[in-house]
Amino acid sequence: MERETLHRMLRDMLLCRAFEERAAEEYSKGNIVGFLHLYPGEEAVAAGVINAAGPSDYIVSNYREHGHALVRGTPAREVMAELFGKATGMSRGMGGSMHMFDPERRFMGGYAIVGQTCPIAVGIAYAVAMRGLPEVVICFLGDGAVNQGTFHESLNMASLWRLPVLFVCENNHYAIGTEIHRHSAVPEVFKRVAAYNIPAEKIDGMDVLKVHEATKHALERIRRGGGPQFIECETYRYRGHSMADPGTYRPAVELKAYQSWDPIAAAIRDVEFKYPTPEELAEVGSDNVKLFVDHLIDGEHLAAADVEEMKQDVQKIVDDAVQFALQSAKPTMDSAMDYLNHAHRHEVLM
Amino acid sequence: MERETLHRMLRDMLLCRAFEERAAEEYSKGNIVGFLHLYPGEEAVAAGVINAAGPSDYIVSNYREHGHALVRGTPAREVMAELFGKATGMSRGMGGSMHMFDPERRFMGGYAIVGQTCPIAVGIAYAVAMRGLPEVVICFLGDGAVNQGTFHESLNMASLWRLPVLFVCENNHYAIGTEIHRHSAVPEVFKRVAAYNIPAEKIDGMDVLKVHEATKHALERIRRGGGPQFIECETYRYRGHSMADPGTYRPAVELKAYQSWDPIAAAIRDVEFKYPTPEELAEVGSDNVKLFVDHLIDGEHLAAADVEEMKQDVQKIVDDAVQFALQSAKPTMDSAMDYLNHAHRHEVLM
Amino acid sequence: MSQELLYWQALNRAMDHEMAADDSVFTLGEDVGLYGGSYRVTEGLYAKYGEWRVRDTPISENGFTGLGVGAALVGMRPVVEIMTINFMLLALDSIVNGAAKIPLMSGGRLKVPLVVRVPGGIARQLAAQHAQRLEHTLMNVPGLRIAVPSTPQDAYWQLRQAIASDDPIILLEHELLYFTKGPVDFAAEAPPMHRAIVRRQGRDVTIVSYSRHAVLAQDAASELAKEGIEAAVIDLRSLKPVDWDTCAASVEKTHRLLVVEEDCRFAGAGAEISAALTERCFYSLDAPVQRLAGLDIPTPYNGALEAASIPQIADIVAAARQLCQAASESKAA
Amino acid sequence: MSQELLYWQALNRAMDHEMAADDSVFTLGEDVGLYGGSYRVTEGLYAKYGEWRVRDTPISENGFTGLGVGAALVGMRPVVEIMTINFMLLALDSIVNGAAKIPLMSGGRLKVPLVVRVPGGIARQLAAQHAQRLEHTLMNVPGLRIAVPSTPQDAYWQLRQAIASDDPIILLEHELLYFTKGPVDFAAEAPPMHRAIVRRQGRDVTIVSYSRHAVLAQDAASELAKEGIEAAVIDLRSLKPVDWDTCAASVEKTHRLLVVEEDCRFAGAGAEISAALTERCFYSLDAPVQRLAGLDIPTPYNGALEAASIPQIADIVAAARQLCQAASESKAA
Ligand SMILES: Cc1ncc(C[n+]2csc(CCOP(=O)(O)OP(=O)(O)O)c2C)c(N)n1
Ligand SMILES: Cc1ncc(C[n+]2csc(CCOP(=O)(O)OP(=O)(O)O)c2C)c(N)n1
Ligand SMILES: [Mg+2]
Ligand SMILES: [Mg+2]
Repeated sequence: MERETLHRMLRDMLLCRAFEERAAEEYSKGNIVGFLHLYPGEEAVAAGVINAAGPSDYIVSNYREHGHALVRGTPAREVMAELFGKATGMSRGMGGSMHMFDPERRFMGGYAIVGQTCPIAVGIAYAVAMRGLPEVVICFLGDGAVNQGTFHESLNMASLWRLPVLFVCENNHYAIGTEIHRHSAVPEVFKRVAAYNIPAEKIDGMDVLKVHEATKHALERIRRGGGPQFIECETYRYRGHSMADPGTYRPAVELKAYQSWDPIAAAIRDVEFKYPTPEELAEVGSDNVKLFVDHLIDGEHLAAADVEEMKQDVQKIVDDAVQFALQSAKPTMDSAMDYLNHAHRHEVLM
Repeated sequence: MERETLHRMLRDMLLCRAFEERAAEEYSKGNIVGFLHLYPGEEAVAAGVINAAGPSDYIVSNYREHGHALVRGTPAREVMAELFGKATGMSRGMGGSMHMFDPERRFMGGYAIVGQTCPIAVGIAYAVAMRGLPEVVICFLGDGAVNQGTFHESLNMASLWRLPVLFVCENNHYAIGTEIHRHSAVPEVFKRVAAYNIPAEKIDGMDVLKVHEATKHALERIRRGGGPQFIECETYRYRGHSMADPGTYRPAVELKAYQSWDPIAAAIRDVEFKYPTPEELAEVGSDNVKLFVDHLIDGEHLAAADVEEMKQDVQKIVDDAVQFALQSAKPTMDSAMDYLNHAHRHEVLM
Repeated sequence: MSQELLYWQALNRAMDHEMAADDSVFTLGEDVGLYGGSYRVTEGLYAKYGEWRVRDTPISENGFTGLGVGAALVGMRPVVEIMTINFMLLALDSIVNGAAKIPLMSGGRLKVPLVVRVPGGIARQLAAQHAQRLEHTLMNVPGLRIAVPSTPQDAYWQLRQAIASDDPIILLEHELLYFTKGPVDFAAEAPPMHRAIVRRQGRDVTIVSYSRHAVLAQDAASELAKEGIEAAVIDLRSLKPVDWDTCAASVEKTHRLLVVEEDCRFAGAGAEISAALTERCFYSLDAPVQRLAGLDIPTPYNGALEAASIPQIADIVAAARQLCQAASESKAA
Repeated sequence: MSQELLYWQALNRAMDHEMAADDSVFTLGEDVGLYGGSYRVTEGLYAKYGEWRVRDTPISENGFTGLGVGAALVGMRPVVEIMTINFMLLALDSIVNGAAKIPLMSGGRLKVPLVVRVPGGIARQLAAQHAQRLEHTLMNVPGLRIAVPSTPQDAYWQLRQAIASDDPIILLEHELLYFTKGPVDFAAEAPPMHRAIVRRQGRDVTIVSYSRHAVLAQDAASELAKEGIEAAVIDLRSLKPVDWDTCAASVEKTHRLLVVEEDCRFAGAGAEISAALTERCFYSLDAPVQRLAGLDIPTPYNGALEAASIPQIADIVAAARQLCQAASESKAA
C-alpha cells in the first residue's frame, strides 16, 4: 500500500478520535445538545472503507456518522459547527449530530431511523445503474439494523437488479443495550446475507488495513458488474450508545478485552454489568488506533515522532473547529423556512 | 395413513374446489362483491396441512383463505354467507372474502395486508410459549409475502425465542402478475429461511400426501421443543390472482403444464402471454385433485363410484350454502357499531 | 383540441408525456410493468420505456418507496406507485421520516423531487383493510404536498405538475374515479397545482369538497337547485396547501359552509378545513360550519353498510338544505 | 396516602401493579428488559418478572407490535413499548390495519386488549426525525383510543386503565414529562379514562390543551391572572374519545376558546378540537376559536429554532390576552 494512503488513514483515525473526545467534552459543557452517538473504537472502519472509495462514489450513513463525514473530507469546522447547531454547520444547524449532509462530497446523510440507510442507498444505486455510471454507493448500517424489515427489502431489491451498492455492517455487537445474540437468531450477520444471493464476508473491523483491502476488492467486483456486496466489520464502541447512555449493561472486562485486542471470551457474558471507570480505561492496552500505530512504526512507515506530530496536528484542527463553531452565527427561522421550501421557490403554488 | 384421513382429505379438496367454482359464479351474478381470491389448484396444501393439525392448534391465514376455513371445519354456510355479506357469515358480514374469522375453531383470520399473517402468528405463538402449552400456530403466507419486511422481522423473533409456529409458504410462483424470479433474488423460498436458523424444506404442494406427511413431522418437531419450522409448498393457482384479474400475464402452456402435472420448462417464460380459453382448460390433464383421486383409486382406498358420491355430497353442501347465504339477513349498522365497540361495552369511558 | 378520456387514461398520458420529455423520470411499484398496473395507469409504458424506467417491485412498500427517495436525492424524478393507500401505512417511514424531512434536515442542500401515486378511498366492498383514506395523516406532515384530482383533466395536469416539481408530492387518486370520463386538453395551460376551482357558483351555501366527493357535491348542487337552493361547489384539488382564498371568497358571499369528505369525521381532512375557514370567516358565518363525513368506523364489507358509512348525494342535499334552514331561522331569531 | 413520584416512576408502578395482579400482562420493546427502558419505565421489571414477561426485542417495530396484536387475540394483555413515536411510523400497519380493525372485521368475534406505550413530543434538540407528534394520525383511526397523561397521577391511572381495558389503546407519553414530579395516590379512585379535567376554573377564556402543553397552559393562566384575566384550563387527558361536554360547559361560560397544542397546526389535533367545539358552541362564542400550535415545519436541530417552533408560555399568555381583547372589541362594535 502507498505510504500516502497509510498516513492518510492514520491521520483520519486520529482525527476521528480527537474530534469525538472533544465532542463529548463540549456536550458536557452544554455546547452540544440532543443525542450524540460517538465513534471511538470503530475508527478503523470509516478510515478503511472510505479511503478505498473514489470521489464519485456515494456514502450513506446513520446517526453515528461524524467519523464518516470527517474521513470523507468534510472540514472538521463544518462538522463541529453542525453539532453546535450553527448556520455554518454542514446542515446549516438544521440537522445536528444525527443528520449531517455534504452532497458536494457525495456524503448523502445522516439518517437516524435504524435501517433507513438501506433503501436510500439502494435508491441512489438504482439511479447510478439506470444511468450506467461507474459509481458505487456505500451504505453503512449497524448490527441492530439488520433486523429492520427495510434491510431485508433493500437487500432483495439490490440483488434482484444487481445494483452497485456496498453494504458495510459496523457490527459493534450491541443495539443500544441489547447484545447481538439477544437480537439476532443468526448472530453472524454475513451469514444472513446468503438469503439475498449477495457475496458477503466478515472481516476484522479493528484492523484498518484489512478493512481497506476488503473494501477495495469489493468495490472492484461491483465496478466489474458483480452486483451488490456485503462486508461485516467486527468492531466495538468504547463508549455508551450515546452520551445519554452510561453503558452499564456491558461488562468492563468485555470493553477491556476489545481495547486490548483480545478475542472476547464467551464467559464474559455472565460477568456483572458495570461501566469501566476512567482509571480502568486508562490502564487498558492497545486499541484499533494503537494497533495501527504500532504496525506503522514496526514497519518503519512512520516514526514515533511523526505520530506525535500528527496527533498535535489533528488536535489543532479540532481546537480550531470548536473555535469556529463557537464564533459562528446561529441560523434564523427565516433560513429554516427557506430550507423547507427551497425546492419550490420558483414554482407557482396557487 | 388411516383410510379416514385419506377420505377426509379428498372430501376437503373436493369441497374447496366446488365451493370456489361456485363462488366465482356467484361473483359473476353480483351476489359477491369486492376482491375475491380463489384457491383452485392449491387445495392439496390446505387439506394436507390443516388435517395434520390438532383441534387446539391455531391457524392464521391471508386473503385467499376460504379453503383454509373450510378444511378447518367452518361450515360452508358460514363461509358463503360471509362472501354474501350476511349477518350469518363467519365475520357477520363485516369482513368478507379477505377477513374470515372463526375463533372457536382457532381459525384466527383472514388478513389482507401481505405479510401480516407473520407477526400475528408469531404473537399467538408467543402467548402459547409463555403459557407453556403444547399448541402450535400455523401461519400461511404466499411467495410474494416473503419480500415484506414483516416476514423477516417475524422469522427472526420466532427463531430467537423458539416459538411454536409452523410457517407454510404457498408458493404459487406469482405475486399477482409478477413471477417469483422477478420478485425474489433467491427464488427458492426455503433457502432464504436459513438466515433465521429455522429448519426449512421444500415439498411438492400438489401432492396432498406429501404435504400431510411433512406437516405432521414439522408439528412433531415443534411440539418436542424444536422451535419454529418452515415448509415451502410448490403449487399453482389455476385462476387469475383475483376475480378482477384475467391472469393474462401467464402463458397458457405454463398453466397447462401445472394442471397436467409436468414440470415447468424454463423455456415457457418466453412464450407469449395469454390466459387459457375454457376449451384449453377443459382439455387439460390431471391436477392436484385428479392426482389424489387416481392415487386413491389405484391403491384401492376408494372406488370411482365413491368419488362420484363424494362430489355429489360436496355439491349439495355448496348448494345449501348458497341457499343459506341468499336467505340470510343483512347486518345492520347498529350491529356494526356493536362489533366495533364490543370490547368496551362494560367500561365507563367518560 | 380536447379529447374524452378516462381518468386512468389521462394519468397514463401524463406519465407518457413526462417520461418522453425527461429521461430522469421513472416509475416503480408492484405490477406497474409487465402487468400494466392495477388500475392500468402505467399500461404500455413497460414496452415503450423498458424495465429500468418501469420497474416491477417486490411487495416491499417501505423499501421501494425509500428507493424512490434515494433516487430523488441524486436528480432522478421517481414516480412511486403504491398499489393502494392501505399499503402506504407500511411506507410512511420513507415518506414522513425520509422524503418530507430531508430538504430541511439537510439545511436545504438536498431536494426530493419524488411523486407518490396512490389509489385510495372507498371503492366497492373491499372491506376494512382495503377501504380507507389517510388524507389526514398526510396533511399533518410538514414538507409534503398533496394533490387530489377529481377529473381526468386535473389528473393529467396535476400528475405532470407533480413530476415537474422538485418537492415530494403525494397524488391521491380515487379508485372509483379511474373509469370516469371527461375532456382532456393536452395543450391547455394548467392552473397552478394547488388552486381550488369553483365548479359551480352559488348564492346560498358553499360546499367545499375534493376528490370523488367533489363530483358528488356537484350532483347534489343540481338537486338543490331544483329546490331553489343555489349551492356553490368548490373542488379543493389540493389538500396541502389548501387554497383558502378561493374558499373564503365564496363563504363570505354565501355565509354558510358545508364541508363534504369521505374521510372519517373525527380528525379527518374536514376538521382542518372547518377550523381554518371558521377562523377566517367567523364574522361572515350565519351558522356554524357543518362537516359531512365518513362514519368513525372501519369500513364494513356489506355493501349497504359500506354505502351508509360515507356521505351519499342525498346526504349532501339534506345537509345543505338543513344548513340553509338553520341559518335563516337563527338569523330571523 | 399519596406520595411524590416522577412521571416515569408512576408508570413503572402502574406496570408493576398490573403485572403482579394478572399474569397475562407482559411487556415488550427495544431495551425494555435488561437495560431497563430508555426512560426507565420498565426498570426493575425484568429482574422481577423474567424475560418472557419483559421481552427485549430486535429493532423490528412492525414485527413486534404485530406480535402484540397476535398475543392479544388469544387473551394476553401485551404492553408494547415503541421506543419513541418517531419509530411508530414503521409500526402503523400493525396498529391501524391490525389492532384497530380486527374487532369490527371479525364481526365482534375477537378483542384486541393491546396497549402501545410511546414516548413522544418535542424534547431537547433531537432534530426532525426524533421530534414529532403523530397525534392526528392516530386520532383519525376508528377503533383506537388514545390517552395523553400530563401528570404522574394520570400516568398511573391511565396506564392501569389502559391495561385493564379490552380495547387497543395508545398511551402517548411526553419525553419532557418523565422527570416531572407530582403526588400519586395508588388507592384513590380513578376518574374515567377519557374524562377531561378542569385544572383551573376561569371566567374570561377557556384554554384547552393536553399532555405537556396542558402544564404550560396552567403556568400561562397564573400569568394571565396577574393581568386580571381569569383563564379556565382544561386538560383533555384523552384525544380519542374527547370529552366534549366538559369543554363545552366551560366555553359556554367563557365565550372564548383557545386551543393549545404542540402538534403542527395544519391538520393537527387542534383542528378537530376547534371544529367540533365551534359546531357545538358557535352561538356562545364571542370570537372565533384560536389555535396556538406548532409551526408547520420539521423540527430544526438548533435549540432556539426548536423552541420557537412550538408554543411557549409567553405565547399562550399573548394569545389568550389577544383573544380576550378581540372578543370584547367585536362585542363593543
Ligand atoms: C427504527 C428505529 N428504532 C429504534 C431506534 C432507536 N435506536 C437508535 S440507535 C439504536 C440501536 C442501533 O443499533 P445498531 O444498528 O447496532 O447501531 P449502533 O448504534 O450499534 O452503531 C436504536 C434502537 C431508531 N433510531 N430507529
Ligand atoms: C402490503 C400489501 N401490498 C400489496 C398488496 C396487494 N396484493 C394483494 S395479494 C398480492 C400478491 C401476493 O402474492 P403472494 O404472497 O405470492 O400470494 P398469492 O396471492 O400468490 O397467494 C398483492 C401484491 C397487499 N394486499 N398488501
Ligand atoms: Mg451495534
Ligand atoms: Mg403467490
